[in-house]
Amino acid sequence: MPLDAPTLEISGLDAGYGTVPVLHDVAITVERGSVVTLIGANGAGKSTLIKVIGGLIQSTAGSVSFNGADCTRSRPDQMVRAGLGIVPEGRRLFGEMTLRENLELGAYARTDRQQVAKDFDRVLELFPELRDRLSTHAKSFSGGQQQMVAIARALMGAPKLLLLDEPTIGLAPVVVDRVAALIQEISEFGVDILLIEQNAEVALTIADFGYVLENGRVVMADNAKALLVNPEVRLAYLGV
Amino acid sequence: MQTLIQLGATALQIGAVYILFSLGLTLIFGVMRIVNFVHGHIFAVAALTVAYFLPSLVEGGLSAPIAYILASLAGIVAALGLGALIYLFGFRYFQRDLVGSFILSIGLVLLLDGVLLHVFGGAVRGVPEIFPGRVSIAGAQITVQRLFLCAVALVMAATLYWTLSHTKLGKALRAVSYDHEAAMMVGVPYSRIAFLGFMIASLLAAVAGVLLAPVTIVSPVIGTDYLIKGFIAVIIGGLGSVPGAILGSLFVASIETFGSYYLDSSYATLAIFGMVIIVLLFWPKGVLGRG
Amino acid sequence: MSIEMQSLLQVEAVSRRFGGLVAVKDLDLEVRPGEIFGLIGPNGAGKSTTFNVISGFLAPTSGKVTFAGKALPGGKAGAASQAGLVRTFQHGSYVRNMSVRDNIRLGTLARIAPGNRIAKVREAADLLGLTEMLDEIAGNLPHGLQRLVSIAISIAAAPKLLCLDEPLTGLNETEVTTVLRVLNGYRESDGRAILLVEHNMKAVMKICDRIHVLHHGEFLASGNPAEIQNNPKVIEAYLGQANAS
Amino acid sequence: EEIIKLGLSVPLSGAAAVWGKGAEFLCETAAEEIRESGGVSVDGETYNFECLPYDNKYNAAEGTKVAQALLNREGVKFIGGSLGTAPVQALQSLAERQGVLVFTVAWGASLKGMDHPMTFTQMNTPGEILPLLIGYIADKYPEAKSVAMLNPNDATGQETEALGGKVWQENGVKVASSDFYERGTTEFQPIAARLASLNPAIIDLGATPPADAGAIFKELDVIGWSGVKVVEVGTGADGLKATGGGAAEGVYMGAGVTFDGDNVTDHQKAINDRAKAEIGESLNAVQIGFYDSLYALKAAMEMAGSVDPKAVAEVLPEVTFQSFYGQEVGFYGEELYGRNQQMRLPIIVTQVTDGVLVEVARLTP
Amino acid sequence: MDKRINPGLFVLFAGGALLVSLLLQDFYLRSVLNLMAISALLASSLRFVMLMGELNFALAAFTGIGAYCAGYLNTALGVPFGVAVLSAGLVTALASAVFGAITLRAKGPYFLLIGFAFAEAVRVAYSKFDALGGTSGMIGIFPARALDDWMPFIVMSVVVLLLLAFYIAEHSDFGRILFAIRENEDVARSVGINTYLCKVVAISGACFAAGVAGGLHAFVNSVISPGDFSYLLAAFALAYVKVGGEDHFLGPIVGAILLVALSSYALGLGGDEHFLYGGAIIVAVLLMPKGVLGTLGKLRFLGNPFKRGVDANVH
Ligand SMILES: Nc1ncnc2c1ncn2[C@@H]1O[C@H](COP(=O)(O)OP(=O)(O)OP(=O)(O)O)[C@@H](O)[C@H]1O
Ligand SMILES: Nc1ncnc2c1ncn2[C@@H]1O[C@H](COP(=O)(O)OP(=O)(O)OP(=O)(O)O)[C@@H](O)[C@H]1O
Ligand SMILES: CC(C)C[C@H](N)C(=O)O
Ligand SMILES: [Mg+2]
Ligand SMILES: [Mg+2]
Repeated sequence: MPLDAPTLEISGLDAGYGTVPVLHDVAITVERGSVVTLIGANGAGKSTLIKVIGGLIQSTAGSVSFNGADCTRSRPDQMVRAGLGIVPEGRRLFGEMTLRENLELGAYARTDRQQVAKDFDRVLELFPELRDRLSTHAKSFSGGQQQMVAIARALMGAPKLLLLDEPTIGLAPVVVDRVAALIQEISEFGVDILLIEQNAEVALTIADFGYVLENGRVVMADNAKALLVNPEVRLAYLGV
Repeated sequence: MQTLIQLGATALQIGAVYILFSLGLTLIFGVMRIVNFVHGHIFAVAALTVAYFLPSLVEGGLSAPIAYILASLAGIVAALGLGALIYLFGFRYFQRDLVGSFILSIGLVLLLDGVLLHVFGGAVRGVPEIFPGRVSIAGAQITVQRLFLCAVALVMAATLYWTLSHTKLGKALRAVSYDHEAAMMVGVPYSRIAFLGFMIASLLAAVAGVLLAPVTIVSPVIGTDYLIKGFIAVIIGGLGSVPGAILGSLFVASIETFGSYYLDSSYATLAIFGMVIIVLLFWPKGVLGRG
Repeated sequence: MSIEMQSLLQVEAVSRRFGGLVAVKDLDLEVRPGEIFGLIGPNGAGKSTTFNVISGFLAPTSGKVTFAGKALPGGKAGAASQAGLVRTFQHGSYVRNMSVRDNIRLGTLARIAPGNRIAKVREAADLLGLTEMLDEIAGNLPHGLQRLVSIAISIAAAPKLLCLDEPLTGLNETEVTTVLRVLNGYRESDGRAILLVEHNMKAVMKICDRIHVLHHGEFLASGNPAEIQNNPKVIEAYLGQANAS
Repeated sequence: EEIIKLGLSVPLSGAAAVWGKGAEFLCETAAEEIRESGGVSVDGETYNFECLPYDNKYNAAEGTKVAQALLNREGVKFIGGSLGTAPVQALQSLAERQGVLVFTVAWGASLKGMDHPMTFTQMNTPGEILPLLIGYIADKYPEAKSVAMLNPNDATGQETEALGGKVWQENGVKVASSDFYERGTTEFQPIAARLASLNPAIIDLGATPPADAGAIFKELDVIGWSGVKVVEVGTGADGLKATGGGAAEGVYMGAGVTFDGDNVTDHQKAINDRAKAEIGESLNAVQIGFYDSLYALKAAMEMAGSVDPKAVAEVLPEVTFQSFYGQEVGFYGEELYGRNQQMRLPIIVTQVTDGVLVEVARLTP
Repeated sequence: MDKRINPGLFVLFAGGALLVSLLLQDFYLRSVLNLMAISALLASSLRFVMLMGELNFALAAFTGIGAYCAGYLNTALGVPFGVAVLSAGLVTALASAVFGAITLRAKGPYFLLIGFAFAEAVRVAYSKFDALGGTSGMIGIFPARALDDWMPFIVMSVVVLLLLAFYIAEHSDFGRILFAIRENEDVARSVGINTYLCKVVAISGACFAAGVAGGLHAFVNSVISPGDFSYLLAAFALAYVKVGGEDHFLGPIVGAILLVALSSYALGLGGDEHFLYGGAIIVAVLLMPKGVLGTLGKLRFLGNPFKRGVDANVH
């Protein structure tokens, strides 16, 4: 793997649902060691982009390369094996399986058993409210607890790149803070992150770099700090 | 008292047969959310193949057990081949589509009815007892053949249960059944796992077929009765649950046994159907069913 | 306003357990006509469970729920909603493969006379800014708009008490503002009240008249927004230092 | 030459498919023989038969479709044979309105009698078989004084049971129990247990199909019951042996046909061998009816000098013809059914002896 | 509101069908036409329950109950055709309401398989009643002589009328409720709709039609037997729905016409009929997952209530 290649590089991407196009000529790069955020109004196509990267939707044009390897046509499980982790929109837990099983499945593609066991303990430290509930079925958890499980499950895969689609949805304010801190922390440990957040303020504060998506097109790309003070961005997404 | 023991033993033996059959049904439903009416035909192909090859192998000079093992292998291969075929060209496109897969399976049932009749003829085929002799357990007479069948059923049920609940494969199979996209998002190769699940279920049907060939009436329509009883067993127990399949099978077998003895076989059949409705009144998802 | 209408919804000593877990314990609360009542608390505090119990989707293990002066039978969803208590769900509180129009119309079917339904659908859609999208399939809309559809469905039922479970998640600032405006407008007519569960503190503090905080299924605090925001127990358990005012 | 289409309404799929296949085979065999021997000559014209087998799936709805297709689409005037009470009733109801002649092996009481002048029965039915068969067994085993009966829960089983019970009693044998079971049953242990529980001297499986009967005798054997085994209208030993193995030994049957004994002709043997290759089973009385009906028709057409079904039906009770069984036979049944509409076929009592079916008595009514 | 079938078109179809039923003289074709009409009604009944997401395999049982009811009334009590068929519908509706009230707590595969079991049980039960002719079935169910020549027209009229009722129900608020129940029952309950009651009403409505279809079947065939009402009856009805296209009101009708025509043709093939029929079903569902109508597709004027395809091209 070419060491200098960016973790994720997308160019000229078109995608949609059936005959309805959603994304047009999207180009995005996640550099090594960075947290990148994607902001945009409802329906801009953020989740669609995540689905394309994850391989759940096929693009109609353009390319996606992951760690320097082309993976435009890869299936989700192949992407995960290559080091992708996904916290999808809507959580997508295995409702009839226990918390423990959900977390174990998160590590499905891994073979390093000992490290998996350690990671298991670590994610439970992150979300201590889950600790005593290992044999509870995922569907019995409260909305916010399920969101925590989704994040924890993705972390169990020890990804190199983590796609987070609105990870703080439904979380209590204290937990939102915790997740924000977590993102920064794991980023320091070498996990690259592509983050979608409705709360643009939080997102841009955590991120190094940001893209603004409008109607399926990238209309702005800049340092997160710069975007945070950009008047257009402030008006459209920060409500000030 | 003696009668009760004998009837109890009978119920267990018949229950074992239904268990063998319903394990596959419950697995396919568990993994793919498919109500698979073709299961009976996969079973029938295995049994028919055994009955087809066994006589000529024995005539060829092989001893009965060896001939049986060879014929059984042929039966399992044939059944698995059929399973693979109908999965790859059919069910693959209908996962988690209850109605679509169901109608596909009905189409396959009709088609295979015709095919089996042509290939094997409608006549009943005889399969000699492979393990002759009988034993008496607590005063109940049981043939060795049936005892063997019970043992295999037990082992298979236990293995399947353990596989589903304790192995990585088992977890992947279940994950795929709940949300195949999510399963892929954690790295489960969905299409391979689903195929594997279907093949395991076909294997269960095939094993049931070769084991039952020596104790039942081998003809192309053999699958239907087992299919109906098997489905009743799994709905009573709860679709997708291995313990449920066992429970349901024993329940059906008991009603059948005691009903036939104390009433009349034809009323016993009615009683079985009646019981399903009553059970579901209290457990709309079967006794051990899940979501 | 008569005496018994002093409280629209009265929850007395309600508990609900799931096996060994007590999700809601001895909860007392009261929602009065015309108010917006906030129910907040950490994840898993028992807010959605409370919703399920008062709307009859779950039977309480013990306790009593009185709505508009009548005791509600536990575990019967029909009784509460027909009496005018309509709730939304935390997730997917709409019909995916149906047009927005038909979704909203669904809300009118039990409580609105046939002749008034079309007008009612229009009204709800207008309120939430969905008029343009009436013919879209709800499931194809972006997440934020789907939330608005859920709210429109429940508003179209013209409930006396509107119970919203996290209606603002996934909405952007503009949409949040719209919804808050709609909710404010709604409670101002006819003594209708709103029971709101939400983690968006900015919004909760802005719109609620009174707030009740749950923690591990139990009462933690109650009061007006300012009191809650400065309550150290609430800050500790829920708001976090950073969000304290 | 002219072709006379003979409709066949028989099961060609499902559990009873072998019967239908054999019926088709024998109809074609007879048609071919007749063609080779110069056909049917009526009024200087030569006619030949063509068999049109249609699958009635053993139920009335399909029987109706078949009847419609045969009578109204194919324009068939003669039904060469039909099988299954329910579909035959459907066929008969349409055929009678259109003046079509019907041969059938079905033996529902409702199908026979004065009301059905165009219907003829091409096989022995319980009315013929049971008095002779049961009488024979009662004579042979005078000490056997109780019988337990079992029949499939369908028209055939119900008819057999009704008459069987009566005839056993008339012969001084007490009917200890009489049950029904659903066709398609695969597990016979409980049934066997119940039959054996009364410890009867005789177990009579009535109209139980041979394969089921074999399975039941096998389970009876395991339990340890031994006594006289009867399958009143049992039609063949193959199925019996396939499922019963050694337990089939000694079973008496009333509608079985053996092709092993001395008085079997080469002609019969040859046809049976071909049938075995084609359908996998030895021929039985049900199927043989479909051979005999063609010769009966040929004889009647030639006698009437007409191929009009009404005219043929009128002379049919008078004709005699060479049956598959060897004898020259005609029609009788006036005392029992009010008209001579039943083929006078020999009642052959067979028994499984040393693994083969042996004719033990041939009783001609 | 939603797009509807152009009423003119409906009149055209219905009128055409009625005209054909009047003009057709060939006996065989008349019998096929009767069969098509009855099959279309049964398939539409099945589809109506499918609107709320349940597969009603008890359809076979209820058709049988209707047929036996009409048959018994006619042969044993001399009740004339019209009254017998109507009573068949009512009795069946009542029976299905009881059945639905008990079993509709179960869903999806459970409901499907209970229906299956129920159908098989009822089939065994007929054989236990001598008054119903046991397994040989009932014979001699005839309409008055005067009606004989008019049967195809009468059958067609009854079917058209009931189909119209289904159509109106589907496009009413009741239809919306059924659709909501299928997709998200809780939402419907949360706004005060008694979904359980709606389900029971839907199934008894659908089974009223099935009972009438059974009654017509009895009079058209004049002979019925328990074997006529095995689970295969429901399976074939489902095949009509699927082959025609379940998303569309006309789907079951088109499917019934096509498959009944095919099976009438196949009837001449001896036992190989199943080959052709099974093969046709398989090919149809594999190649046309949305049925013939879904594949013909863009028939805009046919309209499509509520649902427009939501196809995400996911793996
Ligand atoms: N399954 C689908 N079928 C058809 N169109 C869809 C589907 N899912 C989403 N869309 C459409 O694609 C567009 C982009 O949706 P997407 O979910 O990617 O937006 P988003 O930016 O993630 O919005 P949000 O912030 O609300 O989550 C929207 O216009 C939406 O209507
Ligand atoms: N069906 C159930 N079985 C077992 N436990 C349950 C069930 N439903 C809820 N719980 C538990 O009850 C507690 C309360 O859940 P509830 O959904 O009411 O929380 P909440 O306050 O709505 O949280 P959130 O803000 O995350 O939505 C949680 O711990 C949850 O795991
Ligand atoms: C030989 C028989 C079992 C056939 C049966 N009599 C019938 O109904 O056609
Ligand atoms: Mg999104
Ligand atoms: Mg909640």
